[in-house]
Parts: sequence; C-alpha cells; structure tokens
Amino acid sequence: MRTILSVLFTSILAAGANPAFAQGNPIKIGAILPLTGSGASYGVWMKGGAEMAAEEINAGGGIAGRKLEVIYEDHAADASKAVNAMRRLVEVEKVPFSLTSYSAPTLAVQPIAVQNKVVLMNGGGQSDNLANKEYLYNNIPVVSNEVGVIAEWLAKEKKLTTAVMIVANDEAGRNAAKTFQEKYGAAGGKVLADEQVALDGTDFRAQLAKLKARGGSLLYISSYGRNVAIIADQARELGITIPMAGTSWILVPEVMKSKGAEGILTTRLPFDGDSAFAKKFKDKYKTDAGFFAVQYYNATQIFAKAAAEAMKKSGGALSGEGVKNAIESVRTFDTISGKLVFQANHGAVMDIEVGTLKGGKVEVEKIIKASP
Amino acid sequence: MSMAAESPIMSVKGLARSFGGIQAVNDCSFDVRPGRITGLIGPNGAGKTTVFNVITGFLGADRGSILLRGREILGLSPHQVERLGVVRTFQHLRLWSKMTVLENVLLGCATPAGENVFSLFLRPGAVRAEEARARERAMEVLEFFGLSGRTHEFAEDLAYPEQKLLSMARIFAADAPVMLLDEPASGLDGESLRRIVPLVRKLVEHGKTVLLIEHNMELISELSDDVVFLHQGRVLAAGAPAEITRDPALTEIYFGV
Amino acid sequence: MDLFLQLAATGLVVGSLYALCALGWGLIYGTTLHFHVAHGAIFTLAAYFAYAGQKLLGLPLAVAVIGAIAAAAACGLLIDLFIYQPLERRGAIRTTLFIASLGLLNVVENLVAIVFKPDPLRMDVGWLSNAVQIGPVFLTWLHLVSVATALAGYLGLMAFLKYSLWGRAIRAVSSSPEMARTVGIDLRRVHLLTYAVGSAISAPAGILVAMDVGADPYRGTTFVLLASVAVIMGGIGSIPGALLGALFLAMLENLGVWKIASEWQSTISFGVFLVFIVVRPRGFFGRKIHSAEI
Amino acid sequence: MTAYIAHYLVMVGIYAILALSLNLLIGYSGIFSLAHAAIYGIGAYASALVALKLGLGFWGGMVIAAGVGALASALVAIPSLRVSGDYYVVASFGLQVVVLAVFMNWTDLTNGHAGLPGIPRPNVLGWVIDQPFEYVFLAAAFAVLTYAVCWRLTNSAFGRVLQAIRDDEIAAQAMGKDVVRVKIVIACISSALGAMAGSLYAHYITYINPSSFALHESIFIASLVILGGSERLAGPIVGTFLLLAIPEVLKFLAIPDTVAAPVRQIIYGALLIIFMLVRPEGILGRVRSETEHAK
Repeated sequence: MRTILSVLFTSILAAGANPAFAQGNPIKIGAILPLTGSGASYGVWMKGGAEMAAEEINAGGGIAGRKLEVIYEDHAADASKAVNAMRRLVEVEKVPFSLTSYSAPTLAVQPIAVQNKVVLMNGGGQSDNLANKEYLYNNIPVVSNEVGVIAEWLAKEKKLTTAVMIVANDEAGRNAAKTFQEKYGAAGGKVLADEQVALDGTDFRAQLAKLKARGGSLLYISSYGRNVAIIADQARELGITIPMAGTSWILVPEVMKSKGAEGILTTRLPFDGDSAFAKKFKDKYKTDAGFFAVQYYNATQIFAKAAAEAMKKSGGALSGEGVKNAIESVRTFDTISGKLVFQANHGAVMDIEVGTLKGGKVEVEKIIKASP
Repeated sequence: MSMAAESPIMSVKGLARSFGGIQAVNDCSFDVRPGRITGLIGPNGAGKTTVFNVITGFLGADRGSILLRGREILGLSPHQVERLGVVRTFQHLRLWSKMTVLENVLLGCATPAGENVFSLFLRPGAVRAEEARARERAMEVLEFFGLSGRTHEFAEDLAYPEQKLLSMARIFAADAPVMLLDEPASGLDGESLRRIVPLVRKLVEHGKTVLLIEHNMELISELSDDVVFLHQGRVLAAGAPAEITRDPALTEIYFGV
Repeated sequence: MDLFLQLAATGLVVGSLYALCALGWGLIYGTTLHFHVAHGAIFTLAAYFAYAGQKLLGLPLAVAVIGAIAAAAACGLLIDLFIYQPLERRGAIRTTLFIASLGLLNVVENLVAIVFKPDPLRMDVGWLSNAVQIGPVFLTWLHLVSVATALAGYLGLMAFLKYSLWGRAIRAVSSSPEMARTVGIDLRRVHLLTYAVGSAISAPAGILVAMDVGADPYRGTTFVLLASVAVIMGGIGSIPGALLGALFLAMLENLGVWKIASEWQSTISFGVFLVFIVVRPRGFFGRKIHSAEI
Repeated sequence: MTAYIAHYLVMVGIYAILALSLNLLIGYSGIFSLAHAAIYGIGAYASALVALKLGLGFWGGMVIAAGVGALASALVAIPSLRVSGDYYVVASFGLQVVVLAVFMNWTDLTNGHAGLPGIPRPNVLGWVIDQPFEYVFLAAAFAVLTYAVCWRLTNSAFGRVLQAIRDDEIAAQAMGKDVVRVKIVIACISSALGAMAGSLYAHYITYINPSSFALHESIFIASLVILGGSERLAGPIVGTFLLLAIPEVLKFLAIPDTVAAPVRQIIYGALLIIFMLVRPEGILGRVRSETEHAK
C-alpha cells in the first residue's frame, strides 16, 4: 500500500514539476555525434548543447504540447558507424529529424535521409561538399568562407606570403587544405609544400621536419581536435619558429592549453565565453562551453521552431517533409548567437573573427561581417 | 656378378651435410637396387635419419648427389620427391591422429582431380569417380595391412603396432616404387614383429624397393638383401647381411664395445 | 642535409622506443614461442600505471616510473601464470594461445579506455620536455633519455643473459627447450621469469611515450605488431637482432619520409618487410621459423 | 521494426560470408590472418569503383572484387606462407596496414577518408533491390553460396589435404602434397569470398570509407569464427548470429554511449579468453573429421 501511495505521490509530483504534455507521444529526434575517439571533446559540447536545448524546450511545454526526446548515437568519426546509427534512427525510432556532425559521417547518412525524408541539421562539419544537399541543412558556414578570410588576412595584412601546410588525412582536413591553397594563391600567397598526417596520430615530427626544410614564412594547420595541440608542440620543439595558423576548428581545450599553440593565428566563429549560456553549461557539465555547444543548442531550437511551424500547418501531424518545408519557408531563425539565415545552398553565414591565441583565449583583431 | 650387373634404382654419391659444426653425413655413397630390401644400419648418431631426410627433400645437402633412376633429386622439395616415386615413414610415425584410418590412407592415394580446386567445381563427375576409385584402393590397402576392421577409427585410437602398420599402409597406397621405412620394428613386441616382417617382404613381392633403417640386427639379417653400414656419416661397409654381421670390427663399432 | 640529420635523429629516437618493445617481445617469443600480442597490453598498462602514479597518487616522477615498471613486470608474469600456463597444461596449440592473447589485449585496452577515457593523457616531465639543439638537429631532453634507456636496456639484457644464472637458463630454454628440460631446468619457472624480464624491458617504452605524446589505450597494439616485425627482421632468437631490426624499421619509416610522402610511411615499412621475408627469412642474424620442424 | 530486423539479417548474411571464408584459413588450414577486414575492404572498394567509374554495376563489380581480393592476398601469401604461420600473422597485419593506407591516401581513386557515396543498389534481372528485406534474400543467397563452396572444398580430397596440412605439415609433404601451393590457393579462395562480402556490403550501405575496414574489424571477424567454433562449417554462422546481436542487446541496457563501444570490445575479448580456456573448440564443438563422409 505504501509503495503504491509513494508511486502515486511521486508521479503526481513529477507531473507537477513538468508541464503536462497535452497530447500523445514524445517527438523523437536523433543526434549522431563524435562521442568517442579523437574528437570526443567536440562530442561533449555537442551533446551538452542539444541536451540543454531539449530540457529548456520541455520545461517550456515541449513542442506543441509534445515532449522532445533526443536519441544520441556515437559515430566516433567513422562514417559507417554513422550510417548504422542513422538506419536505427530511421527504421526503429522513426525520427523525422536528426542532428549530425563531422563532414564524412554527415555525407554518408545524407542519402538515407533523402530516401526516408528525414531532415538533417549539421552544426559541426564544414566540408564544402556539404552544401547544396537535399534534406541537409548546415547551421554552420562551410569552411571555404573561413579559410578564405584567414588566407586573405595572412597574405595581405600579415604579409606572410609563403606557407607550408600540414593536413589531417580526412575529408575535413583535405577539403580545407584544398580551399586554402586556392584562396591563399588568389590573395598572392604560395603554398610551398604540404604533408598529410593521421587525425589520430601522435607523432608528426618526421612530417614537420620535412616542412621545416622547405622554409616558408607560415605553417598552416589544416586539422582539428587534439591533433593540432600535438602538431603545434612538436613544431616548436623542432625549432620551427615561423607563425602558425588555423581555423576555428582548432579551438578545443587541448589546443588552447598547449604551450606550442600560443600565438597561433586563427579564425573564430562568434562565441561568447561569458554568456549566460556558457555559465549554465559550465555549471551543468563542469567543463567550459565551446562554440559547438552553442551550435547544437541552436540546431535543436531551430528544429523545435520548424517542427511547431510544420505541425501548425499540417494540423498536428509531424513529418520530415513538413519540417523541411518549414525550414525553407521560415529561413530566418533567432538563436542565442543572433539571427541565422539559411542560404540557398542550405548553409549559414556568420561573422568571422580573426585573431591570435594568447593565454588560452583568442585576442580578436578583426571581425569580418557575414555577407550572404 | 649378377649383383653388379643390376643397375641401381637409386644411388647416393658423396653426400655431405653438417649442422653447425657437426658433420652428420660425410661423403656418404651407396646404391639401392630395385626389387630388394636394403638395410641402413649403424650406431646412434651415425646419420641414418639425416640421410633419409636429405633423400626425401626435407633437408638440403652441402655436397653430393642423389640419382633416382639416373635423375638428380637432390634439391627437390619433399612433395616433388614423393611424386617421383620415393615415399617414407617417420620414426615418430606422424600419423594424422585426428583423422580416421581410412582418411590417413586416402591421403596416400592419388586424387589429383579432387585436390584441384577447378576440377572440384567444374568436373564433379570425374572427382566423384576418382574418389570412389581411391576408396576402393584404400580399402584394398587396408585389407593388405590387416587394418580393414579399423577403417573408421581415429588414428590416435589405434594401438601402437597398428599405428605402425597404418604409417606403412598410407605410403603403400601412394603406389611409389621406392619405400623408405624409418625403424619399422622399433617399439614392437614379438607378436607384432611377426606380423610386420612378412609384410615388408610382401612389399617387395609387389614390386617395391625398400630402404629401411633398423636397429634390430636379427631383423636386418632376416629381412635385408643388402646392408649399408653407416658410421659418423660415412659408409663403412656395404654388402650382404651375413658379411656385415659377421665382421667383428663392425660389431664392435655397432655395440660400442 | 639538415633534414637528413633531423630525420635520422628522429628515427633513432623512435627506434629506441621500438627497440625496447622489440627486446621484450623478442625475448619472450624467442624463449617461449608464444606469439604474445598481449605484450601490447603491458606497454599500455605501464604507461597508465606511471600516469596514475604521478597524477592520481601524486608520487614523484622517478618513483612513479619505477613502480610502473615493477607493476608491468608483475602483470607480464601473471599473464603467463594465469592464462598461458593453464592453456599449455591443456595441450593448447599455438594458435589457441595467440587467440587468448589477442582477447586479453582487447580486454585490457578497452578497460583502460573506460577507466581513463580514450583520449591521450600526458605526464608532466618538467624540463625534460624542453628542446635541445645539437647542431642542426632539434630534440628534447626526453628523446635523449629514450635513446639512453634503450641502450641501457639492451646492454643490461645482454649482461643478464650472459652472466646471471637465470639469464643462462633463459638462453638454454631459448636454444632448445628439450635440452634444457633434460639438464633439469624448470621450464615453467623460466617462462615466468622471461615474462617478467621481457615486460620490465618494454615497460619504459610505454612510459616514455606517455611522457612524450601521452598515454593512449590503443597504442600498444601498433607497438607490439611493429615489434614483431622488428624481431622477424632482426632474426628470431637474437637480442642484437631485435635491436637492429627496431632501429632499421624506425629509420626506414623516418628516412623514407625524406623522398616519399609521409602518409605512405607504414606502406614503406611493410613493403620492405615483405621483400625481407622473401630475400632473407631468417632476418639479419637469427633462425628461420618453420611452421613444422622435422 | 521489421526493417530493423531486416538490417540485422543482412549484416548477419554479410558477416557470415566473412566468417565462413576466414574459417577456411583459421579453422581448416591453421593459418591466422589479421587482414580479413582489408580483404573485405578491397572487395567493397573494387566493387564500388567499378560500379561508379566503369558503370559495370553490381555483378561486374562483384566479379572484379573477388579477383582483386584474391590477387592482393596472393601477393602476401606467396612470400610469407613459404615460411611459417607466424610470418603470415605479421605479414597479414602488414597487408591490413598497407591496404588501409591505400584507401586513405590514394585520394584520386578512393576519395580518401571522405569515402565513396552513391554506390548503386544491385540490379537483379532488372529488379533493383533497395529495400532492406529484399536485400536479406540477396545476402542470404550469397551466404548459402559461400557455405556451399566451403562445404565442397572441405568435404573433398582437397579438404582432406587441408586438414592434413593443419595437423601435420611434414607428413603432408612426405605424402606428396604441395603444402605451399595448397595454402596459397586456400588463402586466395578465402579472400575472393571475403571480397565478395565487401561487394555486398558496399552495394547495401551505398557508402563506404576506410574506417569500416580497420584492424579491429579483422579481429572481430576472427572472433566470430572462433566463438562459433572453427572446426565446423556452421560454427562461424552461429558465432555471427550471436556476436552481431551483442551491440543490439547492449543498446537495451542503459550503458552510456561513451562506454558502450569499449564494453563491446571487452565482451568480445573476454569471450575469446574464456573460450580458449574452457572450450577452445567453440560453441558448436568439435568434429574430429568431416571429409570421411564425402561421397
């Protein structure tokens, strides 16, 4: 008897704590993220951001009265794991929508999304190949925007006109390197040599020694994650004294703390480390928030808005196609990092900052305003 | 005499093989004549098994030559030597212990079609016919060696004397003219010996040439037509068994007196 | 030329780490004929023991390192005692041992990945991580320590095998187990000792890597397989061979980068390895292993 | 849900082919290979590239995949199998590393880490197989074909020779068996079948990249064989059904994502150790001899 009472009691309490969900089942969406592997730092942010958004949405009454539930899947930077996860999400959970991350995994699941009419929102991958794909939206600019900015800045303003490049051996690293070479060349610079390295490698001395021998006035790092910290440290250790540069990808805790990365020239996408969101994130997860936490928070919120819109139009039913049409018709979403407008290529544009990494923070020198 | 006129089926000439610093076989020469039983004897460490291993291609030689019907077989690999008609048993038998008696013998029978992957899939009829023939042959061989009651038992389940018989049966099935037997009688009791001796004789009646290593001098005298006495890797004497066993110098070396 | 010297120096440093691994693995393989891939687990454990000693228990660096080596040696011994020896008592074939070893490697690596998270953890080595410039070559003090450790490990092992009673017992078993048994050597004990010594020799490799680029749960697999390549190239059963094989492999990897794009590093090494087993299967100086010996 | 079960069954079919073919080496020849994932990958890439660049479609792709797989295997088997099994372990590891490096670094051909998207679904006599449950039949058909090939190989004089080589190589040589040739032949057949599985996978998933064919995948395939029982033809199939179900079962337990993958690996590893200690013959156990019953 007492147990029954206490069960009743707790359920009443629970019902009181959460706003009553008026109708039906929760809305399930997927999130395919790098929860393990060399990019696990990104995964912490991405999952945290999505989780916080879902909690806030549910605390505010859910989406049209239905609870939002995010199902997290790990791709560990492996596209085929992403494909398996996507199949599960589509076939078992019947999600209308999924968050994705990284270039290769996102590209791999996109055909499945099209086939099953599931909307994908990528907040992390930046390969140029992610643009203009059906059912795939990127609330992050493709990398060529950022690389273009830094290439021009390095060549024209910093007068660093000869570069050597170290490139992560994957879709993102290679794509960014290719773009850098083009844009840097257009800005009057010249890439003298490049060397590829494994994303999960730890010893890059041989490659760096080779690049050092080629001279140049700049070492451009087309890689991401903790990989960059090791590259930077080992470059300094080998007596490479020329400036180093990268894009916002490099801004993970491992790099910002590393000795070698001090003074690295980089782009940054707008992220306010002192914002209310960042504080709340730190309280909740006991670790500093980063740009990608905001990205996935925003992506989840964008879905909630688009879904609400879609359900209004259809009179309650929710489908991937509906969400897609809602995104296409709304186009402009308010997010905690300002207005986000989806471009014709299904990507976003953002202000891009350039600056120098000093004492674990980016000292911004210049902001290039977003232009569609 | 008539012995000299008969040309040898196999002749070993100037064979030498060393391990590290030890000269196991040194300038060893002898002939094996067809249709006869040649006994290879000598004290322990005389190099008898090394000679076997070199003849059958398991060991290389430093020098020398081995002619099989006039053809050089030194330097060939073991399976090539077998295909040219020289088969052997091992001191430690080396039966396929987890396979049946029949399978052990079938592995001796020639089944080129069944062992060829292409014909296995493309000429199933030929393979089936060949397998049937091989089984028939295997059963005959088992009959010959008195093992037909044991066909479907695992080799490891046989008693030791029967395992010995099986090791001979499996090479007999190969239908090779020259059979090398490494201590066919060792470890056998009197009764089993009485079973094996006539069998070895019968091999010759079936047209085989036998070269055997044996320690049992009585058996050698009883079985062999020719005897080769090996000591420290060299041939000390060769001839009829009676001559060799009667030579006191050889007896002294043999028994290490 | 500067580049060549730099690559050669880096090759020497990497080679020293491979050498430590290869010496331990080669000693064990040469003596027991176990294809002990779980040696990779020892490598990994040593690194994490040292890391935990320093970062979690707050021990001084030297104490943490010595403690980690001792613990790794104990682990090696326990693997033989509780896994390989029971298997051998049951008459297991070598493939069975290898599979158990592979399973163990998988278990240890992933346990470590759960306990310590999969991301690399770097130890604090203070000034040891500072760069040293020797002519045109840049290294860190830690790299010099690595080379010195490998040299000390090699010389120590050679002296142990040559002059100590136990070392001679290991050599006896290595050259012929049957012979060793007939002169009254207890094979099981010698195996245990070999595992302890082999593990102790390779443990510093794991620790040095943890100091240099960080401990990583899965690095042991790569190292142990490279060690086996080095041992085969050097010649199975030969301790100088293991050292030479490891240095050769590392030089190949690093100097290869000089002319060939670096992403083909591993391809170069294994290409050469395949050529090697055709041309000289017994390695620089050692015996060839047949799957069956007559 | 049915689609999900269909997916599981397709993967069982593909992995059953891999496990059956690897068992020709591990179980029937006593050769341990660490390169089966690389062979699987070669099949997938060859087939995908043939379909995408030459437009030969599924069937042409599969034939070429099997050929390339056998060839790659021969390149390693010919030098290393002349010496000993232990060399082959290391050499096959080498093949695994080199093949993966080719997948990742020969970007002009393989598109590197980004992989190859848009691989067409198979077309069987004008019928495009694009539903998972349809693919179940295709995968099952190939698994049955593989089983039949393995049965024919092992229940024949050839299989007898394999077993003889595994149990006593010296005796096999003495009986005139060309041990090296037989080993190379079986390595090539095993690889051709493994590559075929790769082809099935590529046309099923429609996207491939190098990370699906890494070393741990080789170890996983070996586990399927060993746990099911390497001495029986059906052993690997049982192993495949059970081990592929483990990740799905784990999903029902509330294990955090970051821990689930290593937990899976620990389970595989622990099973290997336990089986070696307690039941080395695998789940299905041992038949001491099979070829006896061949007709």
